[in-house]
Amino acid sequence: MLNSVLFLAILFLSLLVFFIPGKFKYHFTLVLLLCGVVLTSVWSGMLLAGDDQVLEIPLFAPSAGSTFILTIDRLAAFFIIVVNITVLVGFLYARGYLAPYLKSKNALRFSIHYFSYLWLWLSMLMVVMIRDGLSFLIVWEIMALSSFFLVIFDAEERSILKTGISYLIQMHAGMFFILIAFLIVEKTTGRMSFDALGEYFTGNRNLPLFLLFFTGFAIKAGFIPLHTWLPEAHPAAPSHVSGVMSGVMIKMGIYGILRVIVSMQSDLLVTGIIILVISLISGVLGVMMAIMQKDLKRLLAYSTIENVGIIGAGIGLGVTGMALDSPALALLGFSGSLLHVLNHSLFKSLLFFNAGSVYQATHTRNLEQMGGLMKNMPSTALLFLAGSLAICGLPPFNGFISEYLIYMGMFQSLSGATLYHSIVVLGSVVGLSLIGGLAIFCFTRAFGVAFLGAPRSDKALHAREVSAGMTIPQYITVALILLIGLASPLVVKPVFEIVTRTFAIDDPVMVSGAFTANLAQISIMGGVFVVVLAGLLVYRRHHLSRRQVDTGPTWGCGYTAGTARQQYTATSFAYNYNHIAKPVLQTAKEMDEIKEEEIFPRRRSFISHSDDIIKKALIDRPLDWLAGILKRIAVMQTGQIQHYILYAFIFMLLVLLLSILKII
Amino acid sequence: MAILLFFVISVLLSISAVLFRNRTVTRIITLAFALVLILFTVYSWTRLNQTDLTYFTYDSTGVLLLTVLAILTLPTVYHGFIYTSGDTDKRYNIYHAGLIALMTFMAGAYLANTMTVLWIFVEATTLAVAVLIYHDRTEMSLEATWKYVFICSTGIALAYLGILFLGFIYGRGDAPNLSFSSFSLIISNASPLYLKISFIFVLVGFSTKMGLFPMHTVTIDAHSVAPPPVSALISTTLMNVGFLAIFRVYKLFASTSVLPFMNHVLMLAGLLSLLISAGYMLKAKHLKRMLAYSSLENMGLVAIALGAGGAGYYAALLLIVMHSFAKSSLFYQMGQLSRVLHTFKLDDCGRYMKLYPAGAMVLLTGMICILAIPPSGLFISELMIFRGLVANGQWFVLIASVILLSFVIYAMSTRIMHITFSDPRDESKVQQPGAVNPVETVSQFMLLAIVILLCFYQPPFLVEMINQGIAIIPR
Amino acid sequence: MAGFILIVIAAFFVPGMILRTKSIASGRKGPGLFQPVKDIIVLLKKGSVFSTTTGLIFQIAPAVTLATVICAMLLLPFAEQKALLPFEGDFVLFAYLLALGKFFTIIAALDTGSSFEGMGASREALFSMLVEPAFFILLATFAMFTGYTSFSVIFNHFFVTGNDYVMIYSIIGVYLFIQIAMVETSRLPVDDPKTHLELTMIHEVMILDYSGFDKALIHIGTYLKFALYGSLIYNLIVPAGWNIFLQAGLFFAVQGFFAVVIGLTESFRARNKMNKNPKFILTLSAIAWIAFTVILILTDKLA
Amino acid sequence: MVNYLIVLFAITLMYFSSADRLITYVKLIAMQGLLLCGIAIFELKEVNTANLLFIVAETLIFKTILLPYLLNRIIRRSGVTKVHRLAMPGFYLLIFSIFGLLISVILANILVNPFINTIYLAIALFTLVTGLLLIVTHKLIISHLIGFLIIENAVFMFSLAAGNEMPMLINVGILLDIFVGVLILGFFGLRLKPHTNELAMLKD
Repeated sequence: MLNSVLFLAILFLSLLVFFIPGKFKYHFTLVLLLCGVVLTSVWSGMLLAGDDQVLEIPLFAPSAGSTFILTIDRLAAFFIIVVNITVLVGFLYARGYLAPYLKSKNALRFSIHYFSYLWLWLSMLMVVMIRDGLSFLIVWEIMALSSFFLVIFDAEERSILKTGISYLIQMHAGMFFILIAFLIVEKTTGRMSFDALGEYFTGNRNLPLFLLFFTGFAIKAGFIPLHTWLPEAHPAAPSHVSGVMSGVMIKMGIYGILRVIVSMQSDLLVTGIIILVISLISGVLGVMMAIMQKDLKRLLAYSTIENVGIIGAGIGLGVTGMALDSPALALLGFSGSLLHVLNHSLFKSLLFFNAGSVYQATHTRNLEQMGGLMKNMPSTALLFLAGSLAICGLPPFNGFISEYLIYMGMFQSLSGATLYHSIVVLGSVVGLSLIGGLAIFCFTRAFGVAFLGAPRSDKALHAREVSAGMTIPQYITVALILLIGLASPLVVKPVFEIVTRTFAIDDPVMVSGAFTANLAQISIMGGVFVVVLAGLLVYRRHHLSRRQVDTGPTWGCGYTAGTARQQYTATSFAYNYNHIAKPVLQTAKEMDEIKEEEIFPRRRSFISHSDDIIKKALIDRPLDWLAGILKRIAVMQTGQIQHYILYAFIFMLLVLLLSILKII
Repeated sequence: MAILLFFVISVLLSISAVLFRNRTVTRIITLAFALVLILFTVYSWTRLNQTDLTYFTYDSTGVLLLTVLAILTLPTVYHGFIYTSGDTDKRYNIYHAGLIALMTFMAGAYLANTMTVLWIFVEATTLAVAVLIYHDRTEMSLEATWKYVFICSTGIALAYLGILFLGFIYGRGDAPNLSFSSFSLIISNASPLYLKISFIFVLVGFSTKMGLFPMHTVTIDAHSVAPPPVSALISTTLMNVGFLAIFRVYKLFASTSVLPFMNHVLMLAGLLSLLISAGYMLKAKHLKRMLAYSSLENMGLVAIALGAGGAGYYAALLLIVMHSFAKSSLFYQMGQLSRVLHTFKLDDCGRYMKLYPAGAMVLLTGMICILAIPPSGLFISELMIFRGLVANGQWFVLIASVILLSFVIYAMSTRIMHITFSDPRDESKVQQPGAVNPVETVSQFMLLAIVILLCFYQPPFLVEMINQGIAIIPR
Repeated sequence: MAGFILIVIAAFFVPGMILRTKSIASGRKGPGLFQPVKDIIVLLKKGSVFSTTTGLIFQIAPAVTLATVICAMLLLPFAEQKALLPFEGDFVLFAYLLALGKFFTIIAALDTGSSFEGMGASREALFSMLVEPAFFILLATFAMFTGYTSFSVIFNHFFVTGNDYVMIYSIIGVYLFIQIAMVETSRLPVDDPKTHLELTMIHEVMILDYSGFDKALIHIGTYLKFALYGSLIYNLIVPAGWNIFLQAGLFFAVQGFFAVVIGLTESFRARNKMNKNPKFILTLSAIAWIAFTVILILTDKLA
Repeated sequence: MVNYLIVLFAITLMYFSSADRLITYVKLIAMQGLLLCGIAIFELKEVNTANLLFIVAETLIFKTILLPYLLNRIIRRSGVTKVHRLAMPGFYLLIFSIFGLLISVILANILVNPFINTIYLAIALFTLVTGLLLIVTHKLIISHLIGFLIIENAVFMFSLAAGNEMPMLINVGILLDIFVGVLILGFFGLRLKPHTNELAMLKD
């Protein structure tokens, strides 16, 4: 009772944001956010610690006929925690990030922004807590809507507005898939709820309905080829927002997929394979496109797609494991993906915040104009480095742990696997390892070009370190990242617990136990690594202190007049790669050739940008086509009365005709 | 008897509004009428399902729509006062006389329990609204008025034919004056062919009023020139009149074998309406016309809802009610917008968020509501429509409408967002923005609040009323 | 423990042997066996010069790289003796540790802001990305073949699977390991440490700006890597469970053999054209895939 | 006797399609009014006299005298005599109306029903079709107005077709004349220019 009252209080208090005087809006929102975070975290903490399956909190008295009942199970609890962490950190970061806008935008804009932020968070919480279909769809849409208003914070720019709207439309389209899937469930079972899924799945074929749900959720999660909104929306949004969106909002799609899988009964193998294949494609293509990007945030957006691919691969393996009832595979696959959900929410939000800081310092997102930022903004650079190491899954950071679990799922299931099974698994091994390699390529490029070397433009040259208010939240995130990386068993044990409880895997204690042991070993290794490294560095310092150390220009192979423009650029770094990747990626070049009769060629410009083929083929072309048709249809309002009468005439004739033809 | 009293009083008020050449008097008269109407509505709630004056029945659907009208009365009057404040006394009085007449006739149309009486009232509303559309006395308004009256009269003639056929189906000459309830007793042994023809004529005829394809064209024009408060009425309560006429006939025939036929025709009309509205929204250049097309789209949805059957019936009535609130508040907002920006041309509008924040909020919220994006109540009815379609396996209609709706959402949100946030496309035409008091938006916010509230919680009495209205329709 | 020590010892002479083989093959007398070690000592004595463009990353990179290699060594077993930190799936960690090292080498090269080093970095990144799958397929195949996922256990059970065709597989494995080792330690045919034109270098050009202590660290790391791969190869060839001293002897024999092979390849083979390299490296993955199918046959799954 | 009148009525309709002078239209309208009046007298013997008188008076005064007179005024004022602005050659209009007759006869045949007089029905349908055709094929507002008048006559015919059974309906149908009144007044009150089709500003 108290719980629901408190939650409702937060829901309604959020409206006050509009009426709080300008300079207290932020604090008010922060307080509200904190209260909510504490409340919900306590709920999920209680559940995870306790032994009961679910915690039910009806928002209104049932007599009111309302279906808003918060049902927290272990899965939900996990996601609640993930959401809370990132949202809170993101809002702490927002203070500094929004500071420059305080002058240019009126108070209402900020009210809208904070309000939407609160509601994005609340709706995400409710998405994971609500089981009833109708209520779920409502909060699901509220989530899309609020994030839309967050994305268009800078709405004065038409391009941003355009992006935001196309984002909204795609979210809405995705919602329709889920809606229809629910309605089909209701048609057979009479109930429109996640709880009714099991009943439906026992009776009917599972795959078609699952695919409906999957499509709907995959649009949110950003699986290729449904990712098209993602690389547009993330760069457009303010950085704390893109951090939250990419960190946790897309995970709601993952949540939905898991929620559906929980109650699936048959068709598991084929489902698993489908998910696996789509995920690997997303992973590889996502990172391949990421490498080609010059816009830092767009690069991060594509790498989000890659990570969603990894998460999906974990899920796919888990489902396959359920199908082949090999508990090891199921457990490790699901745990790996869940853990990666957490990890990605941490380091991706970190990276986006970081990109925001860079943007604030340099007023550009274009890698080619950065360079040498580490000199002026060292802590930002270090944070970005940490983030990229983590996202590449390198030890001793957290990314490694989740990828390790997924790998192990594959390897464990290999021994004594059937032919097809082993082929699938090995295929995914190849995919994962390729993703790993590409990720390293991508982030060495990003970090190296942005932060290292010599400044490539004045913007970069005059960049200044951002305020502590913006770096401290990032340090918090890094601390969490390292915690998971170095003390993985602490985190993985509960995750195992969640997975075994949620997916009713008859807990192979040997597996989970053994793996906590392995992870302990990894932690030790991490410790060793840190110690060795520290030792080396200390000795080095000591050593150099006794030798003469002098500085000079970079070795130019005899050429002494080197300038910053001669450095390897982001484009040239990916040049060879681009050659290999041509078939899948497409880099458009805009240049005009020098004519023959041109004796003194004038100044020329050369622009190259990589376009998303899938987006072109799947969204742009069909939509233009359809819109064209619709516009051509809309020519009836001629202003001539006789035509207006004619329509009625024709309509009647049409009906006559159809009824004669027995069509209606 | 009460209804007779109501009519007499209203007509007297309306006449006196013309006679007295004094603004304040007119104002008082109008407010008095609003009071009378609201009192009458309350009274009608007390006498549910009872017949009055033999030709009128306080049946649930009628009373529901009457209530909607009553709720919209005060805002309409309020915004009317503001809008007409600049006019000469003559026009001022004529405007309000027309307004009173229009509302009275609409009330009559809602409660009429006989086809012919309903028809007469519909005719009357056309005349009343013509006066209001012509209020601005411009070339445009002249044209719009002429077209409106002409097409409506044609439509009404057609509808009358439909009623005649209703008469033919059964020898009794007084068939059409039988109340719907008693008619439903003899409907069963009617020849389907006649029923079909009659339905077609009624549908096409009243589609002028309901703003549904094929005769939607003139309402669009009327919207674009009428004073904003009047447009609000045209696209909500007046459309409800048309809907009610069609709905009553539909309900009457539903028990016979022509039900599938009617469903198909309705779905056809609905889909075509969606198609056209989507197409026009993609090329809309005029804000009020765009809103008019959005009404067309919603009426199309209503038609589809009726056609879908099952949960669709409930959805249709719910949609009608909530659309009335959302759309009217948007149209009221148009009044302030025109005073701030001095234009409805989309290219010249912009920066509304800066110039008039409160209005911009109305615009945004209203947009969300009208586009049936949660937390808008329209989403519920949309979902129920889909439920009905899925239940009857109408996959084609389902997919088509989903696609078209997405286009509508795209077109409308793009335009409204640009008005709200970005700068006008050609700064040259921009005039000095006027100042408007934010308080004027309060009523609009209230209406929108109702819509949003209905998304989370539909009060039992509403559900009860709607269910009574659709009780006799076979599922 | 033994494995660790042996690797360190081997690291002392393996690079020397390579040099020696090359010089002999090209008819020169060549430097002594321990010349590389002496070079390192010289480097350690020297002071250092740092480019003004560079920063923290450039300075810590060599240490990080070396640290990763050292940690990787802890994962390798010798004979029945388990590694120091054995656990299921340690080879995943192995691969990722080396990747971590590479990550830092690359960004360190970018830190200098020199076009040459950038070029080298780009190539290095590309090639190491392409070589990853080969390694993983190979080890996945081991895992499937033996049913274990830890170096120590895999190699102990490699020959006791009681499968007659084991030799075929171990040969393919050895071949692949040698090739991977060549790529990872940037030798021919992918890269040529002795080329004198920056434009054709990969690894060498990345460390152009290093001097003194840091350069020494880098060299140590490279040498250890040789020994690392050598011991991997050794574990593939020699069944566990023989006499320990015999094992030790064989170990050095194998390391020597490995060194000689590298030396000979480098003397008698031209390096690839730079844009041929990706294809070449991808071929390794292809071969690894073949190995996988072979295993499918051997374990009678492809019936 | 009645049938002759009806046939005459049908002929006037045909004439509509072929005529191209507005004044002719007006005459035809008057003619139709007269005919309807006659038909009403013959048809509605049984209904009570008061009602009959009302109907007759209405048709005679309103349809036959008043409307034509007003139309005449309008045409005079605008000085347009010929229907130049056809959306399509009158020739086709004629063909269409022939088909219209055909179809309406067939429809009437389908709709045959003990309670209504088939001939009336056929002609009524034909009238309706002609009216719609006139509106659809002409561009002048005044022609639209005349088209509407024809439709209205069609309605009247329909109500007659139901015969004595429902005088009530006839009375109601007469209400349509109010609209005609309004439309006509539109010309004077709103100063519409009947010879133009310039009323096409409101369009997308």
